[in-house]
Amino acid sequence: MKDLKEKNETKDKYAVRPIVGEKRAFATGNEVVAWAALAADADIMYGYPITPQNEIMHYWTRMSEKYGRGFLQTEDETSAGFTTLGGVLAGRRSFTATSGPGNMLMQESMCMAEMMRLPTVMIVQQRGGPSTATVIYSQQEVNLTCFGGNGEGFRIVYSTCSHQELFDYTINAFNVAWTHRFPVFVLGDGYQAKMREPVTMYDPRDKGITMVPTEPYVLKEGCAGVDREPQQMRNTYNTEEELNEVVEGLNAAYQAVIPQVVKHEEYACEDADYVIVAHGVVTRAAQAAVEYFREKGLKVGHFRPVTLRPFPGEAFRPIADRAKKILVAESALGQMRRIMTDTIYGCSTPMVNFFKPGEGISTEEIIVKVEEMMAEDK
Amino acid sequence: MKDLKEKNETKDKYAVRPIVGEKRAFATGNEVVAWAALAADADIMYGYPITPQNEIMHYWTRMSEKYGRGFLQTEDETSAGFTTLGGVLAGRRSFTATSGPGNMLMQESMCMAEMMRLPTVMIVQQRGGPSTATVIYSQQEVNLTCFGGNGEGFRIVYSTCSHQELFDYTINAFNVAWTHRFPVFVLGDGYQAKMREPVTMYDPRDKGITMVPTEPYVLKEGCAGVDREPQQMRNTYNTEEELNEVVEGLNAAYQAVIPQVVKHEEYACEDADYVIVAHGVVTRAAQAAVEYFREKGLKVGHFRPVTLRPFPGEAFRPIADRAKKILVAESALGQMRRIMTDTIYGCSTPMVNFFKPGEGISTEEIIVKVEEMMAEDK
Amino acid sequence: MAQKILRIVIAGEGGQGVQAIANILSEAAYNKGKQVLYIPNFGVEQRGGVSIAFMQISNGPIDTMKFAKADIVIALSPRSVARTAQYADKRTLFVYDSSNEIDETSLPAITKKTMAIPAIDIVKTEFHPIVLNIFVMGAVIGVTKVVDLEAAKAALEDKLGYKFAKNPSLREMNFAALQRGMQEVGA
Amino acid sequence: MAQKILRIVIAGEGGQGVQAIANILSEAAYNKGKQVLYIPNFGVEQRGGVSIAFMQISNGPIDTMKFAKADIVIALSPRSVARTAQYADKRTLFVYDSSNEIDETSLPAITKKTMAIPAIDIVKTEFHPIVLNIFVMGAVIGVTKVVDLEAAKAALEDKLGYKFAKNPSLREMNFAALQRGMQEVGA
Amino acid sequence: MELKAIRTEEGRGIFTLFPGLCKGCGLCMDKCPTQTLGWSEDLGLYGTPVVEPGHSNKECTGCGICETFCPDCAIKVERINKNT
Amino acid sequence: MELKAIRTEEGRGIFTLFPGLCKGCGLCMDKCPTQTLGWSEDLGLYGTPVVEPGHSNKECTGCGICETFCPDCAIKVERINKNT
Amino acid sequence: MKKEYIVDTPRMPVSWREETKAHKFCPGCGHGLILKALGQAIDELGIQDRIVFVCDIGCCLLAWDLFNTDGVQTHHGRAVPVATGVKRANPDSICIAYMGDGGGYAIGAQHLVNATARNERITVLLANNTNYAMTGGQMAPTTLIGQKTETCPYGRSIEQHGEPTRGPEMVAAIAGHGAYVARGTVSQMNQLKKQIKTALQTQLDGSGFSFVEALATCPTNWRTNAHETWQFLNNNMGAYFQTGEFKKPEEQEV
Amino acid sequence: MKKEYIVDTPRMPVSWREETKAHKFCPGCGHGLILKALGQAIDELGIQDRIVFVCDIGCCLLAWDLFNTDGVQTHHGRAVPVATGVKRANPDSICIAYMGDGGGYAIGAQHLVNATARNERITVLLANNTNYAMTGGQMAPTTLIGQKTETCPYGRSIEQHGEPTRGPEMVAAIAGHGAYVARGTVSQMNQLKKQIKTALQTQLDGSGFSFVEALATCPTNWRTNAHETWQFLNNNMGAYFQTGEFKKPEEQEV
Ligand SMILES: Cc1ncc(C[n+]2csc(CCOP(=O)(O)OP(=O)(O)O)c2C)c(N)n1
Ligand SMILES: Cc1ncc(C[n+]2csc(CCOP(=O)(O)OP(=O)(O)O)c2C)c(N)n1
Ligand code: SF4
Ligand code: SF4
Ligand code: SF4
Ligand code: SF4
Ligand code: SF4
Ligand code: SF4
Ligand SMILES: [Mg+2]
Ligand SMILES: [Mg+2]
Repeated sequence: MKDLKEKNETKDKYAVRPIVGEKRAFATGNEVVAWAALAADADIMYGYPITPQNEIMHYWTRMSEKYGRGFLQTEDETSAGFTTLGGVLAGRRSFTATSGPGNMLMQESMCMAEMMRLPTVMIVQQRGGPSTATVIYSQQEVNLTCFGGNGEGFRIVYSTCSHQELFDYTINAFNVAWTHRFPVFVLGDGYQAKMREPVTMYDPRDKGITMVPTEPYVLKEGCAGVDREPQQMRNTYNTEEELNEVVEGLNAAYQAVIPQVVKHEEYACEDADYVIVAHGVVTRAAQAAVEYFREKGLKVGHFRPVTLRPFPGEAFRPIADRAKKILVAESALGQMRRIMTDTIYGCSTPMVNFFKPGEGISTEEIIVKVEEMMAEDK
Repeated sequence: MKDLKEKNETKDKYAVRPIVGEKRAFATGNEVVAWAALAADADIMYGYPITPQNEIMHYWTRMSEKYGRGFLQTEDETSAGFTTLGGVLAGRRSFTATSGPGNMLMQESMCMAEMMRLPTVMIVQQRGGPSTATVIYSQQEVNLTCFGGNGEGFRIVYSTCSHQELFDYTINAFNVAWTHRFPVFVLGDGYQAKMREPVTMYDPRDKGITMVPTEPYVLKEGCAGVDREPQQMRNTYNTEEELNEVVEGLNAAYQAVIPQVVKHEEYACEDADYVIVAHGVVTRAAQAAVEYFREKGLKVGHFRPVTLRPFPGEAFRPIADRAKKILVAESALGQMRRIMTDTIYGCSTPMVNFFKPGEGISTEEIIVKVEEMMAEDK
Repeated sequence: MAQKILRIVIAGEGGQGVQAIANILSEAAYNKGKQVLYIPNFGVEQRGGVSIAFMQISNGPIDTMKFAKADIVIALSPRSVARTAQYADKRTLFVYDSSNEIDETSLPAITKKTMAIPAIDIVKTEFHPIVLNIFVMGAVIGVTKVVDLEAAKAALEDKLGYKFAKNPSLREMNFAALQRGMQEVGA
Repeated sequence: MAQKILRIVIAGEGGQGVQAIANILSEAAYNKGKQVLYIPNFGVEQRGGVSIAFMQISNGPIDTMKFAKADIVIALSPRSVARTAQYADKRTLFVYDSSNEIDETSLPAITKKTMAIPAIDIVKTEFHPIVLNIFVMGAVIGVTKVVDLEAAKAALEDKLGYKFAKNPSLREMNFAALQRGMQEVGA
Repeated sequence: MELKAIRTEEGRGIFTLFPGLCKGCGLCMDKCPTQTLGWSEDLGLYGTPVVEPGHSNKECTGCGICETFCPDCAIKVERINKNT
Repeated sequence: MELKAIRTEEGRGIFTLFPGLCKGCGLCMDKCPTQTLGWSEDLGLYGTPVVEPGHSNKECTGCGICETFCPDCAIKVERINKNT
Repeated sequence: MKKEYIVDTPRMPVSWREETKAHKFCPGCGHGLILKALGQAIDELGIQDRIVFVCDIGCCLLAWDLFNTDGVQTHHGRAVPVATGVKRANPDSICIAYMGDGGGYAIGAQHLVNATARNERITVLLANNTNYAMTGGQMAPTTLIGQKTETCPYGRSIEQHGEPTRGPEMVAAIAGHGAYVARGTVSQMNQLKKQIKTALQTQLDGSGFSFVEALATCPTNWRTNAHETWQFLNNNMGAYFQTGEFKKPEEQEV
Repeated sequence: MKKEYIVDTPRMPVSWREETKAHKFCPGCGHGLILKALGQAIDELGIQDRIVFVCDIGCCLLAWDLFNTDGVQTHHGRAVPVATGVKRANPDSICIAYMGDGGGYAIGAQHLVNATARNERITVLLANNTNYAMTGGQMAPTTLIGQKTETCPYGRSIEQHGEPTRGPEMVAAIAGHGAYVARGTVSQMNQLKKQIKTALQTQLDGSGFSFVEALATCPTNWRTNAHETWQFLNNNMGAYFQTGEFKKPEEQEV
């Protein structure tokens, strides 16, 4: 606490740079996230333990001391979410991380963040569901993370597939959040959290990335009510009309942000007859499958949404339309599919599901599925 | 408590019938729900106050005393949800009711109910969202109620449009729950909760409806481990494979239930060029609009999903395909639409959105929208 | 839409008994075999705020929960006038209490008819403040004709009978206020 | 898929140091410029359960997080054998510790080769139980050749150097156990 | 902030009441030790009567208790120093 | 439930240990007042040594403390009544 | 008796925001009195420029624009974590979590006891009006035995509902060194203001967590007139809930 | 010294489920000892056929099939409401919520204090092992000052994290008439068993809520050998957490 305070009083807040130049490392995903948050000049983490995200907190507590950052372990995820909002209100780059049941509990605060446009950053390492289920892996938190609680999903969700992306998108999350003032989520999973693979870490400044400056919502310069209007924020409204106006306003702002943040990747989609759609780590298997088929001269492509919310439907639509068949591969029962099909409504290319809720998907399995699709067409 | 115990020991549990024969009434929707739960021989309600569902609890507490039912006001909705599971585990027809932020908090327990197939019944009176928003009305809890937390939405959600339906579907909810052992939700809204309109209440037995008998999950006959295997339930698994098997099992069971519960209504859809899709109270405006157009000889129809989960996509598909245009009217930003479009994937009839998040939709507004659509086609 | 729906808004300060009128009235109409839909306004900041009742009465089904414009608006305080002006348009009969000073600009610009009745004053001088709502109910019945005097009396008897039993003079005063209300609007 | 990926499973009882081997080994491979992906198994009931390390080593990108069948399985206890038999098929080299009594039926039916090494016994008699995992690491290197002896030594030095510094005889024993492990599998 | 006010002098108190703030709750009245407070002809924020001194045979002492217990700061009391 | 067991008699105690239950935590050993418990050659559930009496110059008294503090019920002690 | 119609300036706490007055509470509401005491305490300490006023959901939300200070209105039960989050990120701020008995002792109890345990340097001010007022008068953890509410229409019973929660006593049981815990009442405005001031001073000093429960009136849900309101507050509530200081910063741990 | 290899029947509580033994806890885990005491208490009271054993998430979940009684494993922190729900619906059941210090004092604290306040006729048995064991040893509300965990790697500090939560003391501060509140330790197995038995008897009598905290070992996360394990339990924990009975059913309210 004292550290954080002192740090805030220093002119160059981050005199000690956690990473200088490029740093190659062989690390777990959780470690990578902690380093990324440090590199992004994150000020404070609030959190509650849950597997498989624990080590983010473990690394952060070890390093935060050295680099003058804050940390608070709260009594539950509800509190972790709301304290994170508090950190943002105070104008700090604040973040939290969770998974599964904790993700459910954090939606309450994230809905408030949507309503008040608080730039929270939250890392989700998906585990199996529903309920406590497993601590391992799934893609079953897509709906929850994209649409959360009793609202309309005014948020940005990046689904990562590697440690490099965990690093890049965690840094990016703070900038997107503080630029657009919507909650931003980095959606990983238990595999990414726990596995070790190579990654290149860096100081964003060395890459020409400027961290978007933060700004307090409360206690700006001057005395409230004397030098300036008091900053009073609320999330409760009296009439339907009043609320509708607020929600429509949020929606307009959100729609305006979409083109600036929506993101996808295409792998040999131009002429693809068979298109595999997959996100997160499953994209790696899909990419490998495409390589396999292309080597054989078969026109298989892969479309990968990077942002699940907003979903890159516009980019996908022409690809989907020209394909003969689409394969949707998810470690969930079609949670991404539901978001996707709505954004390409009208497309009539046959779509085949390959859903493995709570379990990993391998290249081989995708190859078999695509081969089945091809066989049907013969 | 004593009452409940005594009641359980009586042979004819419900010697005192709350309703005899048919009873016409002019009541609020909350009152109607409380009566329906009584008529359905519900044993115990667990709840936490939140507008606009409070009066369900108010009526229930007044009447439960007289009819020997139980009531517990818990410390929050998390607890209301989990105590409801406790009631179900004990083999009682247990229910709860909530709205908005409370609905978010109850998803944690509802996910456990999905995992363990506990026949909970929950009434949701939707209010404005996101966040605390308003206490009034919306259709913004559709995604939350249909898909809940970190799972796959193994649940049944009825969207009602009138007091009569609130009564009918509340009774039905207990039977569907105890037949199929999935959580069942009756999705109303603040209007329905607070307004007064005529309704006919009845004892289900007088209508030939048998209440599906309940059964304890724990403390069945005999001594655990002596006379019988102990009943030990869990929601946590060790490996992906184990979980995947469980989830696939749940999914298979759920898919088998779908044809038995999925429900919709059609209004002049057979030859309709313009089809309005709406659920909940908005269906009333849609029905009136259809009447208006049909009187003018215009081919306008209305498709109403009664179950939002499972969504009656199969029934809708041919209607959607033959229509010239579809209008989706929701007091939300397309939450129903997203569920719907996925179930009719491949349909390419142009679809027009009429979304009013958090605000009511009138017949006149729908008429104007349809007329605009018609004008475009000329 | 097939059937004409009568749409009524009644607004007043908390304590003026607006919801009680609406309750009794809508129940009376219901007992007469009408379709009735009544929604009280409810918001977080109702504490000390204006209380509004939205009523719809019809012979056929009622399709819309809330409406943009009413056939009749009755506003019992200056704040209620300001708050309900939005529900008036060219088909609306707008009735307001003129006992208090009203900011003329807060009245709706366009109505079918705007009618000022000194309800509070009449009730204060002729009866007792507690029957203000009954007087207003009379006025509402007078302009809407949704139920007749006898039905209204029966509804009152139903709701307040237990009070009347204890104090029969209360019955007289209520019925008198009811009729006076009807009379005030020319019924 | 373009590049052949070597897939290794190592399993043992908690305390046998399985994750430590996997950590050191994968780091050594990584330092040699390989692509490496290592996931420890983790479940709720890992308390007192079998600990498993899943490793993939390749010259190209690694596309799949978890795999169905491994090229090499090394199981250090009877329970580990039973638990990991599922990862073996006709391309798998299945190595297990034969110091304990093994239920033959728990061994995988089909493998490329099944190899029994009395690891615990060797380590107990020739060294000290604490270097079991280093011995096993030697065996793994022996069969996989993902790194050479020097790289493995360097990795050990890197991880345990601070201990070796305090007690140089420890270094000797570790290196010896490492070589003995390699030798045991015929490398 | 200047508001319409009703200023009454009674006994040792100058009693100022702001009708735009008074909600007519009566809390002040019940607390007044001399019971001099009563309902006025003037109406407050919600059209309910406001309070005023002069309703008792005991006079206002300017003690300020009513001011203290008004939740809406609708009362301001100054004591008149009568040099007694 | 019948399980494989190792039965040792020492001093006034009949010490029965169930290797299929013993996890080798050593809690019993540390609690034994005579310190007679030590690691055995036999292996327990996780391949770790189990405990046995006979590792002290004081003999087992049959007090049963070790049994009490075994979290896994891997020990059963009967006292030998030597009629002294 | 001289009576004049004039214009004058009411005597409100300087830290109150004049433009939003009259405030939104019902006639005779205890929230108004508590926040008057809070306003005076802020004025006397001269800390208006450092205040972050976090209000919970409950009638307390009606105070979201009551002060001339920065503030945030949060979710039901969550004022404590929001205040905690702000304070941890900006230790110079003076964070006040303002909440009801439902928000503090029921849905937010885990936050209250853990903020206490961690000795968060915030001030929690809690209005105990023995019911859930905002939602129309349901039973609260503090509802008195025999008291009728919408969800205990036949009166709270010890057998069914247990005894009313004594919040400050619970908090004091685990409060750390340097913390301040008290209970006041709106019928003792001076004592209440002093308690609130001590609580804020505790935060200013950085000595520990501070908590003041204020017994408050709710004539609307109690359905009481002014006289009965004071009676219920002083006699019924007063008999069960003891006012005073339960823990002071200077006290040593026992 | 005579040594034989035989087959024999171990001496487990009758209410333990033999088929699932050895249980799933680590070597030397205090959970095993607490549940042995619980099993003995159930045996002695002869109530196996009425038990509903609700376990929380935390290492306690590993006990989901430990007993030969019916049971449910629920979510982290939610054992208390599940047990409450069962009990309210079936007052003949004997409901035990078994949980850790994280589940009870952190994420489930609102349930614990409100079940206490409502005097729910259930028994809560809580293992205090000063850390979040299941998730790999993070700081818990009970972590001792100076104790290192994964989330306070430099040791818990009073300044940053406050003092360790004294649960039974907190619960006793608001426990109602007829309730039972105690703290035991696995190093005093007889006392612990007696406390658990009294707690269950309290439930059997329907007299009130019952709560027993048991100081428990966690050698895995403490990274201690057997000797250090007992040392830490008895000396470090024992110095801060006082064992004994904090409230007994027969006591009158003070
Ligand atoms: C999660 C959630 N549950 C329930 C509610 C509804 N709710 C709003 S205020 C309130 C109770 C307020 O009572 P209290 O905290 O005592 O404050 P008071 O209104 O009495 O001052 C409740 C239950 C809500 N807004 N959010
Ligand atoms: C909502 C939620 N948050 C977090 C977790 C992760 N989690 C599982 S057990 C546990 C802590 C357990 O600690 P404690 O209750 O003390 O039990 P112990 O394992 O120490 O016996 C946590 C945080 C979870 N399962 N659910
Ligand atoms: S100042 Fe004192 S005496 Fe005068 S009116 Fe107020 S309370 Fe009564
Ligand atoms: S206390 Fe204040 S608001 Fe209430 S009646 Fe007196 S002056 Fe008016
Ligand atoms: S019975 Fe007593 S003396 Fe014998 S081994 Fe056990 S603890 Fe030691
Ligand atoms: S306490 Fe039990 S498990 Fe531990 S070493 Fe002794 S006998 Fe084995
Ligand atoms: S309902 Fe009660 S607490 Fe709420 S504003 Fe009115 S008087 Fe105050
Ligand atoms: S981690 Fe600790 S609490 Fe959990 S089972 Fe192992 S020793 Fe017991
Ligand atoms: Mg309250
Ligand atoms: Mg613990």
